[in-house]
Amino acid sequence: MKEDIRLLKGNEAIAMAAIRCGCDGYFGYPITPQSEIMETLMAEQPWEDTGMVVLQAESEVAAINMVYGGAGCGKKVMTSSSSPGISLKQEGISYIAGAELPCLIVNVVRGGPGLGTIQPSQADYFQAVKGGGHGDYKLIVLAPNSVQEMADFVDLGFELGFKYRNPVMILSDGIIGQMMERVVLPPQKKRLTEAEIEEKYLWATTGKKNNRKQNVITSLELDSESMEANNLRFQEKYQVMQEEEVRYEEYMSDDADYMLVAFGSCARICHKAVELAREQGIKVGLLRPITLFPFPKKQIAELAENKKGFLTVEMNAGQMVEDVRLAVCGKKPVEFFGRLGGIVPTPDEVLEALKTKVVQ
Amino acid sequence: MKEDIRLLKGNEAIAMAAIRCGCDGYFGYPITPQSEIMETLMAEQPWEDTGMVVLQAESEVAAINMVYGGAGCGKKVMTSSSSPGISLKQEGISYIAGAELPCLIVNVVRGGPGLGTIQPSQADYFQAVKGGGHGDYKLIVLAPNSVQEMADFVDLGFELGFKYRNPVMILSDGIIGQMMERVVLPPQKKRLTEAEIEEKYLWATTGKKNNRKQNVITSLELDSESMEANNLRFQEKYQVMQEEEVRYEEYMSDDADYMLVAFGSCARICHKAVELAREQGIKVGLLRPITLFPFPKKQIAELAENKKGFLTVEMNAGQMVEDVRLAVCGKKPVEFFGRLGGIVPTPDEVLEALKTKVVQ
Amino acid sequence: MTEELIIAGFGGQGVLSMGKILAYTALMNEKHVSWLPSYGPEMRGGTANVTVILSDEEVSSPVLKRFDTVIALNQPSLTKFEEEVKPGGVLIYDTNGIKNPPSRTDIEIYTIDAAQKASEMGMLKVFNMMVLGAYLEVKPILTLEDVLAGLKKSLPERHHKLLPVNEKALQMGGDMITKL
Amino acid sequence: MTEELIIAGFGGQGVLSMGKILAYTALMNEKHVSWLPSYGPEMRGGTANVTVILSDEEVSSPVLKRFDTVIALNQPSLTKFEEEVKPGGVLIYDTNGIKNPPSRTDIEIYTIDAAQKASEMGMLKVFNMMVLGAYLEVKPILTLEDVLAGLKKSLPERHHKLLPVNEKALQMGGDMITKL
Amino acid sequence: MDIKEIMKPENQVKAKSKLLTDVPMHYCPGCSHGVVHKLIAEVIEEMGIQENTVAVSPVGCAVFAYNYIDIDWHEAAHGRAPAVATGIKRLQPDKFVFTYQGDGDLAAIGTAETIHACNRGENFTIIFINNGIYGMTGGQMAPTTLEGMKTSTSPQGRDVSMAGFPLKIADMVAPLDGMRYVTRQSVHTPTAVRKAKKAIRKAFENQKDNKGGSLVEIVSTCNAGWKMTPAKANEWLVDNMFPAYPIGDLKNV
Amino acid sequence: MDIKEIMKPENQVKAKSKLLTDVPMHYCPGCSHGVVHKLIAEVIEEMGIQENTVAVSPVGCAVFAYNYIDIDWHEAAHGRAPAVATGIKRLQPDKFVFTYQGDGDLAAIGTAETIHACNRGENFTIIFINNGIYGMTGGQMAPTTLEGMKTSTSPQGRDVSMAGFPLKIADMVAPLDGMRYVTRQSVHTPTAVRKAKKAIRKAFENQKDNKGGSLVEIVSTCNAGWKMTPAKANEWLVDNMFPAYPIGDLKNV
Amino acid sequence: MAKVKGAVEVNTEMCKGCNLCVVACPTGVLSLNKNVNVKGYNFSYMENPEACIGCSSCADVCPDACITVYRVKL
Amino acid sequence: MAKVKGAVEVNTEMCKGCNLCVVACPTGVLSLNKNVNVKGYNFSYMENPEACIGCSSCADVCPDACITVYRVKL
Ligand SMILES: Cc1ncc(C[n+]2csc(CCOP(=O)(O)OP(=O)(O)O)c2C)c(N)n1
Ligand SMILES: Cc1ncc(C[n+]2csc(CCOP(=O)(O)OP(=O)(O)O)c2C)c(N)n1
Ligand code: SF4
Ligand code: SF4
Ligand code: SF4
Ligand code: SF4
Ligand code: SF4
Ligand code: SF4
Ligand SMILES: [Mg+2]
Ligand SMILES: [Mg+2]
Repeated sequence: MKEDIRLLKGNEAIAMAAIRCGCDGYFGYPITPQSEIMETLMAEQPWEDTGMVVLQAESEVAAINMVYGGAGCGKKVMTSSSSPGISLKQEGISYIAGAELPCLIVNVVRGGPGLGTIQPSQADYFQAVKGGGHGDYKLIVLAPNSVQEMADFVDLGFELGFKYRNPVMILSDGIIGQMMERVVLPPQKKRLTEAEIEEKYLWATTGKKNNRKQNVITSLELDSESMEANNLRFQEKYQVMQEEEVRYEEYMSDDADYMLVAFGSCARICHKAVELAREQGIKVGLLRPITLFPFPKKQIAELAENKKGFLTVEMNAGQMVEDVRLAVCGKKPVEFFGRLGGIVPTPDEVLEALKTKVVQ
Repeated sequence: MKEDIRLLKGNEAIAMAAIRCGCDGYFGYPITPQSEIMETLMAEQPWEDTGMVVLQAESEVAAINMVYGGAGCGKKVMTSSSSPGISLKQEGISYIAGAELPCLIVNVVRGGPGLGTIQPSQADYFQAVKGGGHGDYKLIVLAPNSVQEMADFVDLGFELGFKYRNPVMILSDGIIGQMMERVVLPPQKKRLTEAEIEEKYLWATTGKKNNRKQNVITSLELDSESMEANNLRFQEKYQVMQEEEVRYEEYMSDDADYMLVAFGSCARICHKAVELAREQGIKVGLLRPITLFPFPKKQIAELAENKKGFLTVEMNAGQMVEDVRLAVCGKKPVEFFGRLGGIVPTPDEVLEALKTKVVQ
Repeated sequence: MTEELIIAGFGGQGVLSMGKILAYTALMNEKHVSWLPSYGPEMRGGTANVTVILSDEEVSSPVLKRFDTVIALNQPSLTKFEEEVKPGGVLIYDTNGIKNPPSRTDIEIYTIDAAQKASEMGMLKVFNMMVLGAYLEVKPILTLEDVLAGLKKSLPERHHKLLPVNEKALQMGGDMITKL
Repeated sequence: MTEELIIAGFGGQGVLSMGKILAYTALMNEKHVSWLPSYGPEMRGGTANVTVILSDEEVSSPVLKRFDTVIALNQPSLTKFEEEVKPGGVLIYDTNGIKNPPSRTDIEIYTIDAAQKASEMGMLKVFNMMVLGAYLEVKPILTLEDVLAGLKKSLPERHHKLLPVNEKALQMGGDMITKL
Repeated sequence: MDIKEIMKPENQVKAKSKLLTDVPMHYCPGCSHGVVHKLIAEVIEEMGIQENTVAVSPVGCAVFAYNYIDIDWHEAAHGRAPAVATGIKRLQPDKFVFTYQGDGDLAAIGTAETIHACNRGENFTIIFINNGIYGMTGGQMAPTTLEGMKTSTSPQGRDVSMAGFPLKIADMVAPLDGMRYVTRQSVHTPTAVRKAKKAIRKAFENQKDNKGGSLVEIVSTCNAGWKMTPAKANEWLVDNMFPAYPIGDLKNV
Repeated sequence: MDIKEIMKPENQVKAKSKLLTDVPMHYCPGCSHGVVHKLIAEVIEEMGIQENTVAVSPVGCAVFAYNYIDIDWHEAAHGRAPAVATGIKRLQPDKFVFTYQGDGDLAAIGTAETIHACNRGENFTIIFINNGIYGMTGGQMAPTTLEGMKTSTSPQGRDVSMAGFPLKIADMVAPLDGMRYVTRQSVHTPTAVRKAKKAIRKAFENQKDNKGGSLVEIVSTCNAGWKMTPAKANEWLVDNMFPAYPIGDLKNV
Repeated sequence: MAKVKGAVEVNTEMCKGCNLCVVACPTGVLSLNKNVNVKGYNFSYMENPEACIGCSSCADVCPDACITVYRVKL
Repeated sequence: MAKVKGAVEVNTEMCKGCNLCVVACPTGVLSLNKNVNVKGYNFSYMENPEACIGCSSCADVCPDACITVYRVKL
């Protein structure tokens, strides 16, 4: 079969990939810089074709709760927004995690706090990985660094979501969302039928039939012992993710003295910075966490054994750097370089920071 | 003057203290286990007396935005809720931080995630200190461990809030909110007059007069350079807080070999655990962070020099322990003991954990 | 002196307010106190309990799993809390509706028949004061006078007419208690 | 080969779609590309720019501060981006409305008068194709044929009637460019 | 005739619906919630749609409804049931979907979700228990609390100049084009109960006919929150709630 | 008579309000927002209440309103202006407070805040710019988008069976007891502009008289979002928006 | 004389003694028992069984679905 | 002949050439200029100044408050 190659924005790629991976429903609310996701879906009219539902909700709060509803039925459902809208979804996200439902949430991050700016940022790292909502829960967080990954992580996200019955977040930013690149779109998958859902997802609320027990989607448990048991089960699940689902990419790290650590668009910039540094004879490598949770802590801990130092580069005031420090655990210096408020660091700046902060 | 001694629930103490510290307005929405805050205010009818406004909002989202409005006018305003309701406020909180407004937010934490349980929990630590909302911002987070501190931290919270033009959170839990203890209520302070506000808070939207420039309460800045400058200013402010506002309490730490670290109600339990341990000849002390942000990292780092190990005890799956580990920075083992889902650890359990996990 | 106590019963039995009067009176007598209810979604019925600590020292943990005294006012409470009495501690229970009496032998066990009595005498509203009276008979940490003074201070003036019946209930409770 | 380019002008000048055609054509010719617009709150007017990278290698950073080529279609863009041309790089600008021409001497500077011409000839809609033609004259990374083929593939059938005028514009642009 | 003879299976004219589980309901004695649960179970049983029904109960006293009616359920966040139901119904359009919401839920925090689901004419049923109070959290003021009514957050009685007016949300949504059936019923007498059941049935039938939105408001009591006996609460309901929330159809097209 | 002679200060009959700053507005050419800003500035100037006015502009095209009208402002989160204004007005009851909200803001995400502020009869003014679209974010469908109208999220035209019906929120809030004045105006002709100004003035006067809530809906154009010239947009407004949103008072008591 | 005769069976363990059936019965059949069930409620019972007409009113209003109604045409 | 005479002054740098004043003018005074201002807009100007009656219609509809109106009674 011929590959379906396109030149697409990251946001468009998400929409196209959603249709093709057999997504059942999208519920969203416009906000820059991600409105193209819903706009592309509306233009593509997948309801005519695959039967996918696309609905503009009255708010982000409504959208995430529509997702909760759809997810409980065993459907592949998703929503997308950008920072302020994602903040509004925190209660709903905590419910989805607490009810152990799979779903996909896309955050095309812009600069905050507050209304902030519509320019790109990575300042929602903490919110995504530490839990912006209440209670002890974790999202699986995927950080794409290209339009291709925007497309690929839709399918991956649903796969992981259903595997663990856990919400998955694609943590992107204005750059990846707005830039166009070559992307190979996946072939069209069929949406699951009701019968298939009933067979695969015994917990789905498809109507109590075939003498099964009623299915209840809930995060409520007033008996403290049972509630603790639930929570411990979640924690075990997160532990399994930590062991089995860590994804990351290394670049020129084998012979490196120093390591850059960066995710998403920042990793692209650091990639170039590595090239520049190598031209100047500085032996630096790059570790790009692809899953922000589970975080590649083991890998970083191992690197800490034989590297001289780390520079974490983020488009924020220093968030992932805490996880890097926790992984390095004092063995080597871990420095930070960041730009804020919608400003994107350039490869030269990164190189400069590397030289002044880390290289001895 | 005679002291005004009462037997009050933590929630009631907050309400009484709010009236007495000259709070101008409270906006809230009922949720267990903190509804007594608004109920007490409604019963006390402070509007007849001090003129304080008390309004039951249509939702938590509305309440935090009413707070945003009142705070912009230079008023002492507050809201309170419990976990799910606090999640809903995250967008608003990020706006308040971004617009640099003082206000007081009380979270009487219950167990999550989702609807969870109404029993006490500390699982909103991350949300409170890492930023549950979007963007790089920090709340000043106060963790009371007694009814007296519930009362005291209202005034302290407003003081810090106005000093730094920053939202302040009291991170309490169902135990402290629901328990009754002796509390000495502060004397009644006067609310500020409009003239006083105009003099003290040049930024307040009291109407553009006296030839001053218009005052605009906003977190919006589309120019990236200016937005970065704003963000850097916030970061500096947080740095100053880190240097000047750390509050903590030590108990029997001088000669201790091991340290417990715990906040809020958990610190009460650990206090007893220290007593039990000492009876058994185990030399253990307790560090209780009172400000969770700014976190007493220097103090813990210093303790790390001459203690043998740490046990962080929380009513969650391990959140503050990350900050303890960041402070200890690999110098000594930092272990964790927690109970989840509304279960409160007993002093005996803590002692047991100390013996098995930390004591060599 | 430190007394660690739990009072448990049905929602409508005045468990929480009994604990509160005790705590308040102790507070007035310069003791340190803590009062911690178990709370649930508020609907009528259901069980309720309250942990009260009275002490000359500051109270550290308000949450306990072992008690000096357990007061159980119905069967579920008795069943649940019997095992939480410290060895040598005190268990007081109301006999009304009790089908499985306690079986421990390492503690002091007392019974009262207050529910029955209160219902007979139309004094259901002060049932909890009977129980309090009984408790203070066993553990005279506070005097009945102190309690009455505390009640007087905590009740609004218009309810002071209720003081005599409370006093009576306290006394009756003291007379009613039986050691097993 | 790697070409790092920024195109900047007013919102209505077709800056983004010019970059898109370039990127699309390069993609069809097996190059790696990235196209990154500066975006703002969407309202008519205002300035717009797009960074396009065409390369035989994978594109690492899509965000740049130094460019091989800057195409500036109004005064603010010229002023802002002149300094971001790499030494030895290319600056192309439309002379229409330019009051402060560029002053650098370490770069190659070209002008076109496309805006004026397009307006005169009623070809405002293909103004951006003129500029593209001019650019390809200086940097023949892609042939006009490639661009036309790209256009053809990206335009829906019903718009294919517009291909001739686009071709004309591309050619005119190529003829129009002048080296300073 | 001897009672034993009467009590034979063939003489049975009324019994607990098979869809009601044996779990004792946690409601206060005499609470309207129980009656409405019963009616819903009966309607689903009579329509034979247990296998095709998915329900949504948000937090409120009825948060545990799933323990009592033996169908598939979603427990929803406070106020968001109409959004959750939208997700369910859009993705499973052949299911019968209903929400079961209190007045705090539907008319306060969930106002936007309620109005927009109604405006979109989502083809599901909203059962709206209007008891004029937040039952679950201990009797706070709801948007539907009557003027002068005492609650734990209006201990001096609702002062409309400060707290606003009792919100008649059924009146607000009835004119929306998406709505086909909006009715106000009660369950305080046997006759009322039977009418309420008919209304619920009609709302469910509408779904079958793909008609669009239906909302059945049940003007209810919360005797615990109102601090009255159940019987007294029913009287108070008639005297005070009905004038503000008159019983009857607001729309039926 | 020579033009220079006419253009003397003493002959000036209309000039830019002193409350309008010199900052060029970022709006698209011909946008209704500018006209309404001007009217508000004039009313505040004429009433002499610049020193006592605090305004709230949520995100939407008018998010930068504070750059143009020289009074104290709060920029509010999307949809929350009525809550923000409630905070301001309750704590500074002697100030004139108004919100300036778009249709996406007020009728979608902010539905609950709008309805409850109106229901409480908050004594401030809501200026509601109904242009049937989300202008700021690039022309997506709003709750007030007309049936069949094309937007970037309804590229085939609004399909009411999927997206619901144009929401007439002024009609919804007018019956609320808290509301004293609800009116629908436009600014597409000089006469309309003058009427709209009177309406705004009345709404502000109501605050002085402590009357309660006022809402002035301005049925507006968004020529950029509608993809028309400004003049054409005005025509389209008359032909299409007015039938759905008829001009006139809905309530004035 | 009535042409129908009825009887009801109350699930005494589920009954919460709310008294609504007692109020609803048109013929005064029901009453609350002086004894309580395990949950402590004074459950409902037929005090005047002969008056029962099997009209189901009691069952209709019972919130806890405790009442089963039987009726025979005489 | 008109009893009033008017004139308008357009702030050409603020004008965005939206044309609304041109449409609103009852006497056809205004027109968009062929030249553009610094922002690239064809600003409005009095093409037929003598027809102006100073009615302010143009100023009323101008979104950018660019128009100052003068009027004299003759
Ligand atoms: C976000 C959030 N806010 C508040 C609550 C607390 N809460 C639970 S139910 C409820 C209101 C219950 O009232 P209503 O909806 O009228 O139902 P009822 O109990 O009266 O049947 C509230 C405020 C919550 N669970 N979640
Ligand atoms: C929570 C949140 N959601 C979404 C947005 C994005 N957003 C900004 S303005 C807007 C709608 C603008 O439309 P409207 O209120 O009608 O105002 P207009 O621009 O048409 O004047 C949206 C969706 C946001 N800033 N915040
Ligand atoms: S509190 Fe009210 S609504 Fe809730 S169960 Fe009790 S009576 Fe029913
Ligand atoms: S997008 Fe529409 S509403 Fe916004 S400024 Fe332009 S014309 Fe006005
Ligand atoms: S069936 Fe009718 S008559 Fe018989 S007990 Fe019930 S209500 Fe009374
Ligand atoms: S109505 Fe039901 S619960 Fe109430 S008393 Fe009668 S049988 Fe018992
Ligand atoms: S004042 Fe009247 S006549 Fe003169 S230009 Fe303006 S609209 Fe025309
Ligand atoms: S209405 Fe104003 S902005 Fe528009 S053309 Fe006329 S003067 Fe210019
Ligand atoms: Mg209710
Ligand atoms: Mg709009």
